[in-house]
Amino acid sequence: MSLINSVPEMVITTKLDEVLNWTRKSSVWYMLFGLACCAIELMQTGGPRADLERFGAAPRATPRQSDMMIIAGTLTLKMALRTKVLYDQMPDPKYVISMGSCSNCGGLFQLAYSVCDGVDKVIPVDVYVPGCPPRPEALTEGLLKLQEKMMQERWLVKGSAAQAAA
Amino acid sequence: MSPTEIHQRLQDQHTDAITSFEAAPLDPFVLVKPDSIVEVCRFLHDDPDLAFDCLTNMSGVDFLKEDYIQVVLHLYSYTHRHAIVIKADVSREEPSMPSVEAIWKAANWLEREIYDLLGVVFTGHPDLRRLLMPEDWIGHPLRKDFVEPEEYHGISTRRESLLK
Amino acid sequence: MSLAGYEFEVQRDDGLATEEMTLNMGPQHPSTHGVLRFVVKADGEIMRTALPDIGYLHRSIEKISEKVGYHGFMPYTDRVDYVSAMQCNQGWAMVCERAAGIEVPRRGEFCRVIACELGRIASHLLSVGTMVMDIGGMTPFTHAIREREKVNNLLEDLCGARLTFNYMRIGGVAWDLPPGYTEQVTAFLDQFEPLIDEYNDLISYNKIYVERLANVAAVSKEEAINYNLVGPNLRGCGFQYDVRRDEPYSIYPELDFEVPVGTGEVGTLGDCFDRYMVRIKELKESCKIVRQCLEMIPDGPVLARVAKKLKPPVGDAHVRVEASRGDMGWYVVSDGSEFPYRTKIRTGSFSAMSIVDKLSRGLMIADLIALIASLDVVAPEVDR
Amino acid sequence: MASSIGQYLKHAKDAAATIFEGMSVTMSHFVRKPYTIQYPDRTAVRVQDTLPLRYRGILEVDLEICTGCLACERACPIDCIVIDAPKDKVTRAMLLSRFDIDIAKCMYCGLCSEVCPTGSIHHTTEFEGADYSLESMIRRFVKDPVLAYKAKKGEETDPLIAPILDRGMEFLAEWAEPVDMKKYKKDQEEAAS
Amino acid sequence: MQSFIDGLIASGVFGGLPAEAIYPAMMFLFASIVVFGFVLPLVTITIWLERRVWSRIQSRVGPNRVGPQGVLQGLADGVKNILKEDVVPDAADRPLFVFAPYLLVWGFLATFVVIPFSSALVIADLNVGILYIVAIVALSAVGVLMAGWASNNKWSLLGGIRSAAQVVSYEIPAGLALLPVVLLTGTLSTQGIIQAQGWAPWDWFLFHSPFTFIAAFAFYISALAETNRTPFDIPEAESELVAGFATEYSGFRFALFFLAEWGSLYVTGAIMAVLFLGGWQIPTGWTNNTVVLNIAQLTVFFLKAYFWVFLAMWIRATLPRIRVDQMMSLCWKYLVPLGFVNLVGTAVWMVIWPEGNTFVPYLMVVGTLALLVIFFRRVLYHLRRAKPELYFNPAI
Repeated sequence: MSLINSVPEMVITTKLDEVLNWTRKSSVWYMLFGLACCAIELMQTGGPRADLERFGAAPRATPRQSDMMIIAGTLTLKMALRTKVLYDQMPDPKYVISMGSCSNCGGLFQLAYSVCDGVDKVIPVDVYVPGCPPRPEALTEGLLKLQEKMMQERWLVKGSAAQAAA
Repeated sequence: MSPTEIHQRLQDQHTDAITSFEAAPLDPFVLVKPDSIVEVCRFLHDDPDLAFDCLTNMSGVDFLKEDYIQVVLHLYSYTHRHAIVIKADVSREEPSMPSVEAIWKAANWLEREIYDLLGVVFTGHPDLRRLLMPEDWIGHPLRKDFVEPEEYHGISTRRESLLK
Repeated sequence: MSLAGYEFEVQRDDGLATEEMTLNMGPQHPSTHGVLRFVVKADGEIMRTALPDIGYLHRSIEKISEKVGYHGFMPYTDRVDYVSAMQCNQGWAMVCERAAGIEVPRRGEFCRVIACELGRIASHLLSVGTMVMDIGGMTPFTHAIREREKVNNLLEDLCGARLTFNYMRIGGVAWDLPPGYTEQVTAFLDQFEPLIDEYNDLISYNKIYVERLANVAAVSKEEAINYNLVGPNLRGCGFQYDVRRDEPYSIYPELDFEVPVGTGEVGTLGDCFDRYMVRIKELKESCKIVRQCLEMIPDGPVLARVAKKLKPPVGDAHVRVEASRGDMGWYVVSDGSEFPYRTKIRTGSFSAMSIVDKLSRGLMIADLIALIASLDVVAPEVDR
Repeated sequence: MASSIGQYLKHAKDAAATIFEGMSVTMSHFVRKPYTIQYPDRTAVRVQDTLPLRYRGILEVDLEICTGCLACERACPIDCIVIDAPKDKVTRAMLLSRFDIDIAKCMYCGLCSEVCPTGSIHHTTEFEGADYSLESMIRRFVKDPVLAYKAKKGEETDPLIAPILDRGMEFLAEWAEPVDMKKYKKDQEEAAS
Repeated sequence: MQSFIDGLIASGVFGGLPAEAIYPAMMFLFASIVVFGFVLPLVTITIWLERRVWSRIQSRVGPNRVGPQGVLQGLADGVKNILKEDVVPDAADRPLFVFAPYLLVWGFLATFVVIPFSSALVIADLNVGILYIVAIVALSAVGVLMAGWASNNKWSLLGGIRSAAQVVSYEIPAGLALLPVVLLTGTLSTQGIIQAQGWAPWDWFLFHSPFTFIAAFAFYISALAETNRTPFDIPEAESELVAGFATEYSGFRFALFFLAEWGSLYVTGAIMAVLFLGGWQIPTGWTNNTVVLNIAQLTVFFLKAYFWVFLAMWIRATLPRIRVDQMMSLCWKYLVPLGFVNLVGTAVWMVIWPEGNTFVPYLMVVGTLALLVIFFRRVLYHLRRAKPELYFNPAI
């Protein structure tokens, strides 16, 4: 990116940014990573009712090819360490949707001894989706929110690339 | 066979092993000395009139005030369609009792779970490791005096409510 | 190999020595149905062992019950087995009712059974769907999910949630059937029953599918009982036992339904295909039960008045419920206070998981997937 | 596997026949309509409007009819509702100064709305609440402290409050009415005899 | 192609440039056009089509937001993948890891050299065309194995090994299934094979005799296996091996895998069209304009190839995955013997009817039509049984 970064800050880079963001947002491949109850709704979101693939979001089995990780369900302490590893395996730019109360903040399992209260303790989260579990449309809305966020990113404009990567 | 009859039959064979029998509760149970649990269970499993071929449930209950851990076995016979509850009390300080894994394979994981969550050591168990909690977890969470650790591998287990 | 942590082994040795390959299947793996991990020792494609490592979804539900009270624990039971939460609701309600001696209105029992059987349809649909997905067919999975969505819609009309119902209360159910529900459910059943046949045409007897499942991981009846396999897994071995029929509870004795068993129609008795087929047949039986219930349902109240702070007498109670994954044991110890002293849930998946190690020896890696899918393991039910 | 030629051919025939059948099923789906609900923009009706009244979506509070009884706060097993309702020392009236619900934490179980005497706190059919931070997901219903509602004897007469109370009662009516089983049985027996 | 350039030179477009300079330059230009102007759009459209076909069968809508009806989906996927971070795992064998995807892409792109899109549009009409394809496709096996090995991931390794076993095994039935056609035409040149057929179905080799009919499907099955398509997608079996040989690949390199997979799918269809469906053959005599003729031929060829591509998509949406040992037994116990039977049968056929039987092709066409009728009757039956349809939400 260093070469492109030397391009002066111009309208054209902003436009180009928009095109790049557009490709990114139109092809959000999410990792097949279900943890608990929300995983069923995640499956159903990929199913005929909500059909996340309309927005170009296809499931991938491996973190290496995914752009987005949907933390669907309760994150236990035992699993939290693995989740971190999986997140690290994803190539940049990567996004995280925290789906449901449990991964937002522990939800109803805050009382538990073995649950990591909130996935944001382990990895950064971009969008939180409420619900226990969120219905497929709610997750779709979460994806749309994430797309909005993606469109606002500036990769080519000086300095912000490093900022966004951080 | 009714629980009373089952107890009678058990009493005839293993008098020393049985501490008491309660017929009044919802699920009548036989309280057994932990050391002789294997012979009692072996008899219950092998005797053709009893034929308890299935261990449906096995749980541990930590009685903090009374200072013992109770291991509860729910037995069921598919052959005769009758059930009985076997209980055994072990001390809280050094909880230990023989394993019934050799009789019912189902006990393998159930015992591991009780070991994991309550710390009861089942002697003679082929593979007594933690089942649910991570290997490096400290303490047995289902004990009544278990204190939740502050953090695990750098992940804090507390979370302040945003409402407070 | 250690089961504790995430290891990264770099295998770069010289020479041509052969060695067993240790594969970590999971915790994130597309076909482990949630977070399970198998430590597979394989010689090429053949497995020596597949040790399950569970607990990645251990959410300490049993401990939480000691903190939230009898009524407050009801939402948590949904999460024990989220795929068929209704039966978990029923299990908890029944064990509390038994411990505290509460009677449920008759209409309430009917509502429960209708909800449970719809839940069973939803659960089995997911089970057979994911099974095909694990074998590699994507379309049958989506078709199953599509029908499941319709059941979810029905349950949503009934109790306002798609997955975590929290429908039942100690003493009955929280919502009566909505107006026009009978017609709605009948319309669904009418269009669903032919689709089971379509599903069979599409995939069940497909040659590739049958070849993948037949003769794989057969369980004998004795072995199944010794390992305490329950529900469809037990019936898949040809042993006709159903808690609903043999230890009847609720209104099941009044209903007329079959208990399908495995027949070994394409291979050995008790193989993966038999377990799969039992579920397909149970779908039809559940439809039958729902139809009967809708016909027989009486008028009246659905919920008995129960103390806000329920305090069952000192003692313990154990009930068994036929959940979608089989006989589910609920055990509650009461110390006379408003909080349960100890709750223990013995689930079907737990014992099903414990047999995986034994069954997996000598199978191929692809068969392990079929085996797990055919046992219909749901991770939170194993870990709770 | 194929021990004889007959069996060998049978395998091939089975494979061809079942694949043929399966392909015909999938082919038939080309002419069936897709089932997808094209949320959010390509639907005739908002998805929210098609959900049943019982649907347990995001919680909402009608402060006009909140009695400040704190039943919901107590019923919640996970403390995701916080209500501050101090009693005004002078007027002896209850003043609602805070009514916060953390929708990120809520488990949408309905235990709170079940115990509400007026249907003030209820689940809506709304499910859209995704946001970029957890702080913004807290719903703060009290802007300025308001007086708690006091149930009147008889009909509600205030034209502002009456429709809201009616709506609340509609929500309440969805819930099953608990009966005293002993009394109910006695009544039944009497009716039978 | 050569005649095309010759024609251009003759028309004097290049002025006085020497022919030795024109040939390589034109070849290079043409190859670039083929890759960037033809293969890339082709692959993106194929991916989009596959996803739509698949969605349709699954009662879904499929990608429809990116561009009109989602046609730009493949483009977005591709550009996004190129922009992703380039990850090479620490434990990977770096040179091999980096090189493997190129090998795979090379393997399928090189086959475009001999595929005749029309009577004039062929890069090189090699006299060993078919042999060349069989040889060059094997490169992809090396690529996959290399990718699997270099990733130093056990899933990848298993995937690579499976793929190697699969491709090596299925080369044999594929080769055997080609032979009847070669036997019939006596040439290995792709243009030669097409010219030996006619535009009408009964002139196609598919319906030449029962043996070629079976050979066509044997070849198709083998080709599916060689391109790792369902039901033979065991090297990348998602539910078993995570993503098989591609597990550790991300970004641009993964996009190359993607490209190769769908590209080779088209190649499969094209070879099927060449060998058994009469390639670009259209009724002659209705036009003398070379350009119009070539475009018509191109269209016909394209449609024929896409029929097989569509069939592969449809099969993928229908069938589950075969197990690795069953895949082997299918190859060695069923397809290889069948291949020999076809070969010998065709030879005998040629001895009996050296000019081809005049009656059998018509019979075969009619038989196929009858089969189609039965098929669509089943489809109707399924449609009727599924009624009445119940939607989630009648209002929507």
